[in-house]
Amino acid sequence: MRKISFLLLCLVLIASMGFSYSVAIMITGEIGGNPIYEMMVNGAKEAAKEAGFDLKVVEGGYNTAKWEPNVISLAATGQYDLVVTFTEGMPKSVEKVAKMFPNQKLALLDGLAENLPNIFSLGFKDEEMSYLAGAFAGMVTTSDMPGANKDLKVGLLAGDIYPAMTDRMKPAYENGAKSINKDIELIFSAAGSWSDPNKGEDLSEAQLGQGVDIILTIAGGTGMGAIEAASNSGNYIIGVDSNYISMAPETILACTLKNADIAIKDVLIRAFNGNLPFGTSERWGIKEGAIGFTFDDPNYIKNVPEDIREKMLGVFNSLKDGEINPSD
Amino acid sequence: MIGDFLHTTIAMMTPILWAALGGLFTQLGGMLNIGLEGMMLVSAFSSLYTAANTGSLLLGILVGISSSMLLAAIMGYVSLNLKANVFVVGLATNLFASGITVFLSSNLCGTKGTLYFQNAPELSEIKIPGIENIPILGDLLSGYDILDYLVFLAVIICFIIIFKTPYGFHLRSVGKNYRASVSVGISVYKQRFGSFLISGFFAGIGGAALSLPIKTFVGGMTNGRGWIALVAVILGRGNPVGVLMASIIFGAASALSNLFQATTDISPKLLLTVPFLVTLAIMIFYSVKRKKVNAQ
Amino acid sequence: MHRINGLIKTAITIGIALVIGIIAILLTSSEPGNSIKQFFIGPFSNTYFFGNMIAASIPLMLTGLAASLAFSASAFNLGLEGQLYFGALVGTFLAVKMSGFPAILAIVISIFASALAGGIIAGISGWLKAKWEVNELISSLLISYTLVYVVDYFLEGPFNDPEAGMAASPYMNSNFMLPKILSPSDLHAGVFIAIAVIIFFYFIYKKSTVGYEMVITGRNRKFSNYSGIPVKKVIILSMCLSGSLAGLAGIIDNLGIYGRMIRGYSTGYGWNGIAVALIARNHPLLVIPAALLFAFLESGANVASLMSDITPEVARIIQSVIFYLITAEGLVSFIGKKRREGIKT
Amino acid sequence: MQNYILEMKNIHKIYSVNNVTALKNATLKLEKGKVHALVGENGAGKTTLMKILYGIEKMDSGEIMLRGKDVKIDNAKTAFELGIGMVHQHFKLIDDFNIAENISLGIEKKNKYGMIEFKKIQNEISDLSCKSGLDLDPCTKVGDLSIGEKQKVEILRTLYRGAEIIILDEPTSVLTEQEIQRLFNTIKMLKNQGKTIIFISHKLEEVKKISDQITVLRNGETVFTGDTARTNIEEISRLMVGENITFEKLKCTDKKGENIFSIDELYVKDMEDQYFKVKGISLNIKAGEIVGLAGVDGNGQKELIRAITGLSKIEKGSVFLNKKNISDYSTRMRREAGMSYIPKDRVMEGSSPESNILENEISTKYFKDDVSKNGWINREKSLDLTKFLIKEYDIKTPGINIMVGMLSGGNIQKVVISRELSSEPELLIACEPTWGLDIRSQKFVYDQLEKIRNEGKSIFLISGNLDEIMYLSDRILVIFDGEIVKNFDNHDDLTKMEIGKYMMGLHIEEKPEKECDNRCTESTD
Repeated sequence: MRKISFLLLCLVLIASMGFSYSVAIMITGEIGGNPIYEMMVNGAKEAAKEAGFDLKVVEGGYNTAKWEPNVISLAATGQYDLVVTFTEGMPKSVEKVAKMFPNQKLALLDGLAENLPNIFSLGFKDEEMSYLAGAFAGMVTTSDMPGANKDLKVGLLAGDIYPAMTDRMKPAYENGAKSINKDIELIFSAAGSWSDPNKGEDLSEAQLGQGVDIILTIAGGTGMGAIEAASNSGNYIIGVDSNYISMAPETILACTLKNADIAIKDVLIRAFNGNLPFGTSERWGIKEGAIGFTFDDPNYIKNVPEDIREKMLGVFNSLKDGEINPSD
Repeated sequence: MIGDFLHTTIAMMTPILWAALGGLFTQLGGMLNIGLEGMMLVSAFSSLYTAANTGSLLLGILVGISSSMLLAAIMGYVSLNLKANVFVVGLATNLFASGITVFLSSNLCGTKGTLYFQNAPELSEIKIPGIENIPILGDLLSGYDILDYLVFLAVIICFIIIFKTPYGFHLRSVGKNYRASVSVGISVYKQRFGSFLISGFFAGIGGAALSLPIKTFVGGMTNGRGWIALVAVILGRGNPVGVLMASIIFGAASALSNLFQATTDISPKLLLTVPFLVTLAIMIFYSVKRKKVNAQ
Repeated sequence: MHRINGLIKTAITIGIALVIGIIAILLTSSEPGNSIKQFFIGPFSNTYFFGNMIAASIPLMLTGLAASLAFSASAFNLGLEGQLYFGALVGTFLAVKMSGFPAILAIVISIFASALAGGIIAGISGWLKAKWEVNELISSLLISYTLVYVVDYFLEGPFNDPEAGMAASPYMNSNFMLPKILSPSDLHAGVFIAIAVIIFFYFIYKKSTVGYEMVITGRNRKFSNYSGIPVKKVIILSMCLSGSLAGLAGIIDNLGIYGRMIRGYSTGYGWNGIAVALIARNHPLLVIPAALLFAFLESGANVASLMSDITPEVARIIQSVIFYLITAEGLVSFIGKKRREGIKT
Repeated sequence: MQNYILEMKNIHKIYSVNNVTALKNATLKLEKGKVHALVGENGAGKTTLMKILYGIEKMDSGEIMLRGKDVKIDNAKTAFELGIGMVHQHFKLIDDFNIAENISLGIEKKNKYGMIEFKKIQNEISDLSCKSGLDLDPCTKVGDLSIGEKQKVEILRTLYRGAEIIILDEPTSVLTEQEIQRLFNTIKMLKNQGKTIIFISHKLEEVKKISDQITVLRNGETVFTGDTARTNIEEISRLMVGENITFEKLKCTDKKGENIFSIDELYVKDMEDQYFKVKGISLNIKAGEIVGLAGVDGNGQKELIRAITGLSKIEKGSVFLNKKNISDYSTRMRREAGMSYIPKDRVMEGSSPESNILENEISTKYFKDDVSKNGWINREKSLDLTKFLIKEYDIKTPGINIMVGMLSGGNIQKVVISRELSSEPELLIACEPTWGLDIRSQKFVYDQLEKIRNEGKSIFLISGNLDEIMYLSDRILVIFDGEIVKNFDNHDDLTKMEIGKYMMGLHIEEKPEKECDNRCTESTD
């Protein structure tokens, strides 16, 4: 009974809304310490500016368990035409909310939900990103670049351990590296925190001490320490998500890009225009322009030997055309 | 490998040791300083921000120390003058620090995210000529930044302050038996407030030692180091040398855990428990031994 | 008379702390009116937020009681966080594995297993203290840190639900969930369990021989020894009870709200429980209002960040300002003194 | 007009906490170089008056004149700058610090770098300790000292701080006969050096012996001041309490029964578990017998009692109660077997000051059927018991819910004794049962002990007060260096000096006077 009256209240609220379109974004975490969310928010802001809709950004905090109630709360207000949230941990929550509030439109990015009529979801092909990084790492560690050594070891520094990391990103990175030389060994470390650069530095130093010469950092703020460690020892880093080579051009050789800003902007504009296909999901990778690589970066061109750059372009195109399956 | 291990141990422990030296003073005055974490965090931000904008490391460190001491003074004022529970005030300090640093970061630097100041002056590593190339010893003694070296001097200075100067003497007396201290005209308030300020001073350097060498600030980057410092304080039993030993134990265990991450297939998560388990084991070992020695 | 005076004093102190919190909002918000409204009235504005607030207070009541129980026997249990988290893992694991069991049985077993697990963990610190004089404050803290990682390990690997997409356990049978109150909010029947437990322990504390032993030992250990009270057993027991309550606090959210265990869901329950106990001045019954106050501040911050321009960091600043002053016994007399001085000059 | 070094006139003080008038019109006038006794019952206001003089308490009205000048003393620091030093009844010493550190705390000598010169301080203190006859090694940790030695440290501290007026708050209440003799020598020496001494006591014989002048306080009022030589004990005693109280030596009874309690070759180590403090003690106590244990503090009494009561481990030997070997029993089991114990420290060990009277009264029997059932304490039964004990033992309290710490010393002791006796023990161990009590309370304790002895119970009395031991005991054992060195029957012609000889170990060999050399042998830290 209460439930029904509550929903009625929501309906009344929706009915009383003005005409302006409004979107709420519930960030699964905090903007601080997570560059991908910063990109997402920027993309959303651009879309809001171009299309002219209201945008509300809510930071869900680091307590994973509080994210779902936040989405429910946003839906319950009935003030928003679309509620957006992120990550592969949220499909169940989004589905639950969609069932609780059948009139609330929901979008999930960076994760795939069941195709309920009021959900649109968009996932990224993270494995393509990791595979690219793995292939690049393999080429560097087998090269005669000044920071590369004879040990066939590449590193991966993760902020924490989560299914997408263990199930897709880590294996794809390893596959990428092994596609260059199957004897390449992966050394994996996890800091247990996305915001502890000092721990990142110590872990990276331990990896470098074991003969690793290039590290992929998927570790948020923690990864900053890896850059410092690698630059002190003259070794290399691969960045993820956005291009921050300029931070340490000698050390960060390349970044794999996840154009989350483009994706969210596209989704929001489509939703505003009324042509976002709710009830479906999409999966974006290199082909869709969501995954990229810093081929054009002048420092990349300057610091990475031409043969590696050419080979990388080949790998990139093969992935794009589906000739390579990064997952095996 | 041994060299790397020793080097990491020292580099790892110094920020903790700085903060622990701070916590030692409040402990001697009879109070548990839960706010070390917050003091470190505030200083990590303010020292780096200042250093990056003025180009002066010294100024950065000084501002870091000042901000941490300001927080310590608030803690002292609220707990001593307003008689609030020092534990709750400590938790408030940590909460405040985690909020204010991100708030300032977003207002001053336009981002709540990772702050990296490429052009900030670097707290660079000092290579000691001659020693630098000796195996193991070179790793152990050379190649740290100035704050790493200074912390050992600080241990000695703290030792002198605590055991040789009237201030330390009075502070210890307050911690042991404040009624007796009052009866000879010692002000408990002044001693304790002073210990908060000193606490802030050292925790401030600890915070700067986190952010300056990597020119990076991330919200919450202290990640529990203030708590570990507190553990070191209690294990150190009121003596800076004891605090040093406790910090070394923790540093070595952490270095070991990092090494295992790079050399074994054991789950990284389980390896993260190594520093805590080792510290616990050593603590139990000493307690048992103490009891056994007494029993003989 | 003294007690009533104390309560009024506490109420005034909390009032002042809240006013200063409002000032903090005025300084940081661009729409202060709305922010203040959302922060302080938001949790009461509809049954959903209200229910969530009460739901958030449930584990705090239990951890607050856990902390106050240990403190009153002068055993410093700083490991609530780990005891709670580990207890929850054990209880959730059993609940998931007992899928075919009758609901009542499964719930009871799962609750008892959690309490037992938390109790054993805390009991280790108590035992180390009694046997070897190992500082229980540090040992419980270190064990707690260790357990958090160990539990995370299980949630990421051996006890992970591959479909969850995050570090979380599989769901338990939905029949095992405690009945909801004020749906769709999180509020569940666990609130009655928590209050019943608090009242039960209040009686234990006030009326039982065990409670008497703990109180007397907490006040004067030498006297207890002299009187023949088994002090070592009391210390171990009080740590055990404290840990069991933490374990109970851990499982109650999983049975009441999530239906599974999510990594990090309990972050801060342990520390906040200690704060709750201190605000309640270790009185078992006062733990209830103290936990509600705490939950109010948490959900106020949450509502404000949903409904106004208060961001998480600003919410933390406001909360911290209130925490600074919430136990400030000298605040009332300080203000009073200032006023008297003002009249004089 | 006479020339006084110090005058306290018309001092008024009301404690706001409980609205008790502590002092009204109290007056005290001191002449330089004299020993001035301040006497009165417990609660007469002696300590309050002295706290006001020492700046720890504030007076409501009145004036203090030092050397003819008005002074305002609002903290201890001012007091000591004015040359007033106080030796508190409860010592204000830090156990973890050594003697030199305790004495110099707050007035450290610094070198030009601001460092404390502990070496110099130690030398000064050992010089001073030789000069003043208070021989102490400045490097000893205070926690390791006996009570008598701690008191010396306190006196030495006032001297080191240059005190001209020294307040001794009930200094003899904690000392043995020999130690009292030494204290009196010290006092005389200080007097000869021109110091003015305020000697607080309620033991009139001592007052008569040591003081030049006397002031009597009753209920916060000065009722008499005059030269000691012109007074007599009876008169002062009447002024103090309004009636005569005297003690007579207990008559031995013939109703001695069987051995109730015996110890066989007992060995016990010290608290740090390092060396033996009790070295093969055997003794037995019959039903209806009071056995007194005399000895200088620190000769193993503490360890013996702790081992008997189950608070410390027995290394070797056995303890029997009612023919049962109770050596392995816990404290509770021993109490169950019929043992009761009045400890020396009634505030920290014998009671829980933060708990109310009821909670204190039931601490040894809360688990018994008298007050609880199935683990739940029966409020009514325990209330009845407490009310009964309050009445029976005449405990003066505003109510049952009063914290025991708020009661006077004598009433706290009554709480302890009532609890211990109400369990109807076969054996009562009584340690310094009248420590710091006034005459009236002392009399009460003696009456209680006599009563239960006459009921056929055994009492083991441990006291540093030889008078007490001689008043009460049927037999007197002397402990020296962890051994029982003598067993006296308490004849009428037994003298204190005779017992004292054994207490000091002089029966073994005549030791030469110890030479005064207290230079530190080890450094601090």
